Amino acid sequence: MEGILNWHAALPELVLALAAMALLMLGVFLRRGATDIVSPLSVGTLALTAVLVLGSDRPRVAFGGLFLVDDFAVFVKTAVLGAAAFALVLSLEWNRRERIERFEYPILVLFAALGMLMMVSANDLMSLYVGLELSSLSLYVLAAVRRDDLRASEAGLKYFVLGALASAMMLYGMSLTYGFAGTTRYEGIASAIGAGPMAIGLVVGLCFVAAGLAFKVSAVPFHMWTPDVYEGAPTPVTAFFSVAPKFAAIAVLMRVLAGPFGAAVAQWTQIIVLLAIASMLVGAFAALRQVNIKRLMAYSSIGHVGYALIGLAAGGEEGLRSVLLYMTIYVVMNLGVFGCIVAMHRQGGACERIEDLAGLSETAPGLALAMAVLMFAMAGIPPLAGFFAKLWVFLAAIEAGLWPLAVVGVLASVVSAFYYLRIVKVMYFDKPVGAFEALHGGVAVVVAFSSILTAGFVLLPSPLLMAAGGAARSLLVP
Amino acid sequence: MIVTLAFYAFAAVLIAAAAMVVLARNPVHAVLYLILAFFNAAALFLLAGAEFLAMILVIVYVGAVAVLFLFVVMMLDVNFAELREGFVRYLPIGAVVGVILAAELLFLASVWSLSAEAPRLLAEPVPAGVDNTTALGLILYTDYFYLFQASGVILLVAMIGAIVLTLRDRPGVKRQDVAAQTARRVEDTLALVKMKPGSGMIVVPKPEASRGEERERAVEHTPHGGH
Amino acid sequence: MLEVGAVFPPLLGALIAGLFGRSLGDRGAQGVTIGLMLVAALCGTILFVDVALHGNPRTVDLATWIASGSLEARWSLRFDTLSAVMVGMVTVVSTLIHIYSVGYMSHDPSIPRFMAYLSLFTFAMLMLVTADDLVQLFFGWEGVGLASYLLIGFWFDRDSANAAAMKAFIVNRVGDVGFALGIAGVFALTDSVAFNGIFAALPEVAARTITAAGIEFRAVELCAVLLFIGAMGKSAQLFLHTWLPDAMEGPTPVSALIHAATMVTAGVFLTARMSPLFELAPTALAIVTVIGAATALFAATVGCVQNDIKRVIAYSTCSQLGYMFFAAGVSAYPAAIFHLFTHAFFKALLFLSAGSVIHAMDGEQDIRRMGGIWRKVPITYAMMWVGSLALAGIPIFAGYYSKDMVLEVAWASGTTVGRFAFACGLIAAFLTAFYSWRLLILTFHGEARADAHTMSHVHESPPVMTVPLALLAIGAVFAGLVFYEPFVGHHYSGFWREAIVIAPEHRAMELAHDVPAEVKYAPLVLAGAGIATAVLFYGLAPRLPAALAEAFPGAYRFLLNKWYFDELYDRLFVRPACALGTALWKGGDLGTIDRYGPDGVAAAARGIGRGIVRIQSGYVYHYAFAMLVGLVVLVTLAATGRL
Amino acid sequence: MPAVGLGHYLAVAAILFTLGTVGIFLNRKNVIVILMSVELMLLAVNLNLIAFAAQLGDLTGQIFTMFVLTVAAAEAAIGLAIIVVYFRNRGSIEVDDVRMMRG
Amino acid sequence: MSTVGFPLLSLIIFLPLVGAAIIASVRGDERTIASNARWTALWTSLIVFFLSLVLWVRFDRSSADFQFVERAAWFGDLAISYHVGVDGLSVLFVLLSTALTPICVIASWESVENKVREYMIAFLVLETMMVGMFAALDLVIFYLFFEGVLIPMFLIIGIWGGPRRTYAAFKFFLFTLAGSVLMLLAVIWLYLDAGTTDIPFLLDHPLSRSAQIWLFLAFFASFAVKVPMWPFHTWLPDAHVEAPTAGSVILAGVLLKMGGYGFLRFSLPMLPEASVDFAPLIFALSAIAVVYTSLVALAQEDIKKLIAYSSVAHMGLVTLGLFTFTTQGIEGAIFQMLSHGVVSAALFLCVGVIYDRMHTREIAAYGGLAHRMPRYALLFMLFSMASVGLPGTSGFVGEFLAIVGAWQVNRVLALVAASGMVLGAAYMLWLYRRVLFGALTKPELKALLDLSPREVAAFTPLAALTLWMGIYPSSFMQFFSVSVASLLDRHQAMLGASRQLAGL
Repeated sequence: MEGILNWHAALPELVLALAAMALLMLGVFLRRGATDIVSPLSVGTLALTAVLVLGSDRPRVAFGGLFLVDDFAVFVKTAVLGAAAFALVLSLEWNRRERIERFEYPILVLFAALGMLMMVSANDLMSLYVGLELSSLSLYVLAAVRRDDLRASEAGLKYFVLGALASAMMLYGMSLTYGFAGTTRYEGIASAIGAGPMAIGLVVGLCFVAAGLAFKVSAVPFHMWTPDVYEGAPTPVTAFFSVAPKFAAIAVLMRVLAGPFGAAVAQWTQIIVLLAIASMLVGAFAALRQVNIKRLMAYSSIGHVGYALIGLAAGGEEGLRSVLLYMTIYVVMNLGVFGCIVAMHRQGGACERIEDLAGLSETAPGLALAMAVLMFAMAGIPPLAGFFAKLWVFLAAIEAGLWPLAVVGVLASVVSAFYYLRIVKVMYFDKPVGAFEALHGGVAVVVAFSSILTAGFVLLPSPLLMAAGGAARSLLVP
Repeated sequence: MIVTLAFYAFAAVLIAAAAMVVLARNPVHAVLYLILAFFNAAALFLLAGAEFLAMILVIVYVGAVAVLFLFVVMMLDVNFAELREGFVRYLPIGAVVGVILAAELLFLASVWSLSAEAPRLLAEPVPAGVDNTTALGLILYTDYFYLFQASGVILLVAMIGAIVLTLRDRPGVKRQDVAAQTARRVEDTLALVKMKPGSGMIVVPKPEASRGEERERAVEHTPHGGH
Repeated sequence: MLEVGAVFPPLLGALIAGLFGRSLGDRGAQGVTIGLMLVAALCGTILFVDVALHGNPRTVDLATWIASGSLEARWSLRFDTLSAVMVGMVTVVSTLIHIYSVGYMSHDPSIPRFMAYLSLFTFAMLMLVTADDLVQLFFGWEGVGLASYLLIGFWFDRDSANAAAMKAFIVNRVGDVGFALGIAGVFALTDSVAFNGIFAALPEVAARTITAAGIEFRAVELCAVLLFIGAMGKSAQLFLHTWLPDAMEGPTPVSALIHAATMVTAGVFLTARMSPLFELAPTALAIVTVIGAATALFAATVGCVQNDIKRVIAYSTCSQLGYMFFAAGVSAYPAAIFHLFTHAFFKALLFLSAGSVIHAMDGEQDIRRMGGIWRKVPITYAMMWVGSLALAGIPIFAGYYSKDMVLEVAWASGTTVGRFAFACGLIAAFLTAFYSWRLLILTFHGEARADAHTMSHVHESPPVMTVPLALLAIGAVFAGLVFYEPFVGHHYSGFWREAIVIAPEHRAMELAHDVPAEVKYAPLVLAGAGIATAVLFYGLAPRLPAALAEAFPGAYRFLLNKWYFDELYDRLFVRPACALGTALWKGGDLGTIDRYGPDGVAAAARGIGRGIVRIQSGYVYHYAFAMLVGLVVLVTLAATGRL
Repeated sequence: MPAVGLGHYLAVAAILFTLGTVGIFLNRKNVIVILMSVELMLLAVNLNLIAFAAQLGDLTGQIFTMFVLTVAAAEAAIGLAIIVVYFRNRGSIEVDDVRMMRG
Repeated sequence: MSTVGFPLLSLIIFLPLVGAAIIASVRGDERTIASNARWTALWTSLIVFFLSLVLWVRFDRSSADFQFVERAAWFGDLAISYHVGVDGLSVLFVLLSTALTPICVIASWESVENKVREYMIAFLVLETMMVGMFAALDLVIFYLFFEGVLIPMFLIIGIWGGPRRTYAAFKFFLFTLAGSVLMLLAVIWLYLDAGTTDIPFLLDHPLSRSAQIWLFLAFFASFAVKVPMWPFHTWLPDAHVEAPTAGSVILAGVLLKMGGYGFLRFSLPMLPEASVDFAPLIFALSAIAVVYTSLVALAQEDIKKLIAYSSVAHMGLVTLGLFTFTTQGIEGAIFQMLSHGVVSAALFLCVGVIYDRMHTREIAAYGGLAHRMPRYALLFMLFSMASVGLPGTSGFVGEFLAIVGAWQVNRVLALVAASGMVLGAAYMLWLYRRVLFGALTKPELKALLDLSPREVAAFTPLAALTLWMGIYPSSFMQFFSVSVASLLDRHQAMLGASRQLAGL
């Protein structure tokens, strides 16, 4: 193996890991008041890592082929790190208010992010598995981090049990793949599949792997954990769940399907089509009757994943690009929405019911406006960013001839528009039920950032388009 | 021949033990069956030539993981659970799905085929003349250095996670404070009181004050959560 | 300039009186409108002399109105003989009625509004008759409809007036549908809506056919019939006549002007104006004849039993319009217009006299509560006599010339429908005379049936009302005598020139002068008989009508209820439309479209949502099971090669 | 090349895996058993990997197994910690009780 | 002809947003904000209106080309670009939008009291969307504005609407959204097929017959809901009834035109064969709309609902006229849309006048208003007559031309279309009679005041337009007659070409 390690390709990951450990030490020694120092430093670490990621040379292969840095990885990693950073910002005030300040919290976020970076950069099933488990284990703990809360621990428990099941499935699939290809390296698997007819074992392995990853992106029917975990986990954790791991998992799904399983495109396209349709429908319909806004957002995220999967099913550069666009926009919007949810705090604790937003347009007009913009964007109404996300996805789908998918998609988007509108309705049409506590600076920044980007995307769509295009290209042509 | 027989024997016990893990009513028994299953699996590993992993399985799994299970089962004082009617109700459909899955996977086992490319793609062909442990050792710290380190991080996360979730600073629990103990001087604790014989007087230290101290300490530890 | 002066002053008057009536005051509004009407009348008369009598037709082009492709409708004023006759007649009669209104409406609180409406109407009527294309004609057509609607509903706090106004407008609209389609048809046929363009193109397209609802028609026939439907509406011909009697809810000057003299004759005018078209459409002409004849007879029968003074005259109008139509139907357009012309005078006179009576009787309109007042209102009484004589067609009076001419052409046409029309006309003539004298006798003679209070107040109308009456009476007496020769005399075509086209094979006009004597005198005889019968029934043996009514109760009720047309239409159209509207709304929109459309879909979506949410049971093993099922499905599909 | 043929190993692993999954969703007792079922599934995976490794004459499978074992241990630790937390809150770890959130 | 560098159209499109931003930035107490918002909105919309008058003056009426064209890169290349311009078909709709907005602002001056700032912002945003949609020369831009309209309108109905506003707002939003998402798919397909979404390019882009049929259905789904055609109309009565007065004005005045404009801009020229194929369906639905909704209007007890249903009937005439493919039919349809934009807007304002005074829209609550409100009665009569299609008012021209167009295609169709004349008269007069006429018996009505000067100011331009359009329609029709002629020429040419192809 030439150069054996080539470790500086993984410089961001190394920095992140070391910083996380250093902060851990710092936290342990500081004990009292550690959180106030560790949390901002963690945000800074994430930002620093993002800068390093952006500056990394590419394409590079490291650690004897286990690790790969390319445009795609850089794109996704930047997004994941940004999402993690913003999600962390959301937690600062919330954790203090809810009395769950623990310095381990940001550390775990860092480790989770590290795991995501590793899985995005994985070029081998093993590195994928290890990265994925690193992030998953951190996330399990994060879900249950509010350990005196029954709902949080139930969320952690469910997430853990089902996550373990999913990773077992994925592992089984990986073992079958290994057994077929004789290797776990992506390019090796690709050439093994490309060399001859598809063995049935490999097809089954593909299904298992896809199922495992579908769990991570919460695609139907592997989505069942999502609503419960979103509801039970502390809100900033939910915010984190809904953005960073989701993006990372979709990215992994893209890389695995387009890379090693690229030759089995006929098989996995059908799988993804099924998942996409089911996700869009469940996401649209199940959310109709939710009263808890976090639960609603869970179904919403399921639906959005369905749309993103349309792009994946379409495949090709156009399709992959549309997935990246979709997820980026989704992440930005979702952060803002969760910023608003974090801001839902009255005397006596956090509120999570949709009714609690009633009359927000009068008690907090700015917040209501931002939320309304985000809701319309989520519903895919032009000229907001959410529309463009859907536009590119449908464009890819139609280009690939996936008409049924596109039709189901647009109809599901109409159904889902209903519940997004319902939130707008509650905020704007209903009588106020009392004001929230004043917005914390960090939350305000996140909400403003998200809503302004969402509303202003229409003015300058090209940069994101170009970046995503480059990333998608690098995935197809290493 | 012997090997084959041994395989069947171990495999049979493995499967039976696994089934009992699922079916046993007493969770302690379930853990014990799990241990049995691990032993048999280790034997199968051996038969397949993976000696090192067989040992690992026994040491790590039986020695650590299974015991951990046992420990938790005992600690949580889990009751015997009778089979709920749900089990029976869902058994048919569950069995159907299970059987389908098993049938598919078994079918897979029967028709397994390798990619024609596979032999060429092997990343780490078994080196000749080196025993299993050495061979693994040779690559684990070189080719798989990255993953090795990553596993370390995972274990670290597991540790952090377990601590975050379960470590409790219980207020009101008396603990040993070594520094305080060693720093204590005789004068602080011991008072020599001259008593007249037969006076029968008992001196009680101020109880309120000591309780107040405890409370203070409890407050001090709240950053670590707990009730 | 003169042309504009004849048409637009009323508009100006209407605008001034309507918009600034409150600042002008009653007198001011009256002064402005009447003054401007006088201008118009003056111009109209000069033009009548110049255009009709001296033969100088002209067209003044004002502006483009609607231009769409080859369809070009223009604002223009066409003055040919036909228009000039109408303009002269309309301006003069209208001016007189304006003046009369000053007296008649003197106690009304909204005089400016009334004057504005009257002037607006006059303007619209003038636009109608001076139109150079069908679209402008339609403008005037609908404009008079609007004015008629406004005037019928002038006393808008009366429910009956509102109902009558709506009825008038809507029934007219039914006719207008035909008219509008007729225009569309003519345009499609001739690629023009201007008269000259249409008439020029007609000979070439006369043979064309057109399919509608799967039936093949001759295009000209279809167009002619459609236009005639329009005419039926406006001129209250049978089936579309129901609005006219109700229109009497309006103030009496309105009835005189609109529902007797001018607007209702627009249909006849239209037929005459479109004579080149009708001449190519024999079937349409036959229809016109039959409908006209039937109307003449039908309305006359109903008129015999009505008790409202204005309604009697209204039915008489209806009946006379029938005369005009069957004259037109036998291609004797000049005869029709002649009758229209004379009718305008004597019918306006009758109405205004009736108005004078009503005015005198303090608003009473029921002739059963009148009687015995002739001494108190001598001028009115005299005027009524003049009008009735003219209506009944007694020699020297205008009606005699025109009505005789109409009946003669009907006979002279020689066709079956012509003969049918002649027969109907004769009977109607008898009935006309009968109900006219019935009215006269019941209103003025016999014992006073009104209460003492009313009777004590009965008084002759002021000069501002009686002078117009007198002027109209002059017309009612001499219009026939004076204009017989130019209108329908032997050289009628020299008078009408291009304004009216009669196909050479339609010779009713020529032959009318040579009908047998019995045909010539039959109307007169029958009119005399009618008068005699009326005198017998109501003057000499007042019990007889009641006895007759008792003897034939069915027939009496049938007539009294106007052949049950209102009831029939109510059952057939009005109520079903309302019921259907409600049904479509509740059953269609709410009950079907919404229920199965948006609301249904929304409910279904909620239902599906509930179902999916139920799967989300909270049990972790259900979740695991779902994942497993998903996996098994994927694997199964993949393994069986379905994927 | 394992002594008894790849298919046998695969079959054993398949049965083991199925038992694990069935254990998860048919189990109505307590959550720890679910964890054990997951361990069974991972064991099945390991069997697969080792069998393939032997079949292919390749060490990757064994390395993979090693990482799986490591991760599984970490996973078990976290899982048990979560169960302990849950037990403290709920006073029970019966599967049917884990149902506060649904819909 | 003006293709100069000065971005007039963009200015017209986006200036309202600037006004909205100014309103948003005002600080102070409630009253200051409210009055600031009103004045800023009024001035902004007036400036926009005067700017748009430049279009009126400088527009080259003898050309069928797009004018005042602006183009800028947007998504990197020019395949999807910011491309705006107007031709004869759209310029008047731009003017209609800019003219109605200040009127809406005036009409809401006093009747809207809460959240004035948000209200005015919503209207200005709405104006941007409307103008942008009519001026768009790129399908994506078009779609952006077409659907973007939903957002402010949803809020306008929902926040300032009547008691059932939530239902109405949702119905409006979801109904129209459901229609337009299918159009989105069609837009995407067109983009993929032609490689661009540039409308002028797409107008010449040949499409196979089957493609046309699918595209037509997709476009139809969107436009039919928007127009609205029977049976997709049920959102309209609810939306109109619940919307605040100015909301109804815009809804009826401009938003409904979006559907008709869509048919005109896309379905007819781009999909000529499918348009011919589907014309019978359109005719059937339009005919049903005319008769059905007129009858339903007859049964209404709510003033606004009645007028809303009348809108459906009138728009039925529009769709009918468009698909006749005759000069008169299409021009009549366009004119009918413009006229309906003015007249129905005015009618809703009329309803608003009495609603502001009495706070009920029940017809039965009124009666005899003409006694107390003669000016109002006059205006209401004028607009009723225009709605009925009396010659001399704007309503006649479009209706008449549509009937003429229909006759050339199908006589029965023309009859059904013309039957609207009767039914329209029936329900409008019935309404007028019950509200304005009759004795003034209800005591609460006796204190009503006639129109205030502010209200007169809102009505005067509309009344003037109604008469102007009725008496001298040529001044409007000359804007689009060349465009319609060229549209028909191309239609014939494309049909001929494809028939030739089929023949080969």
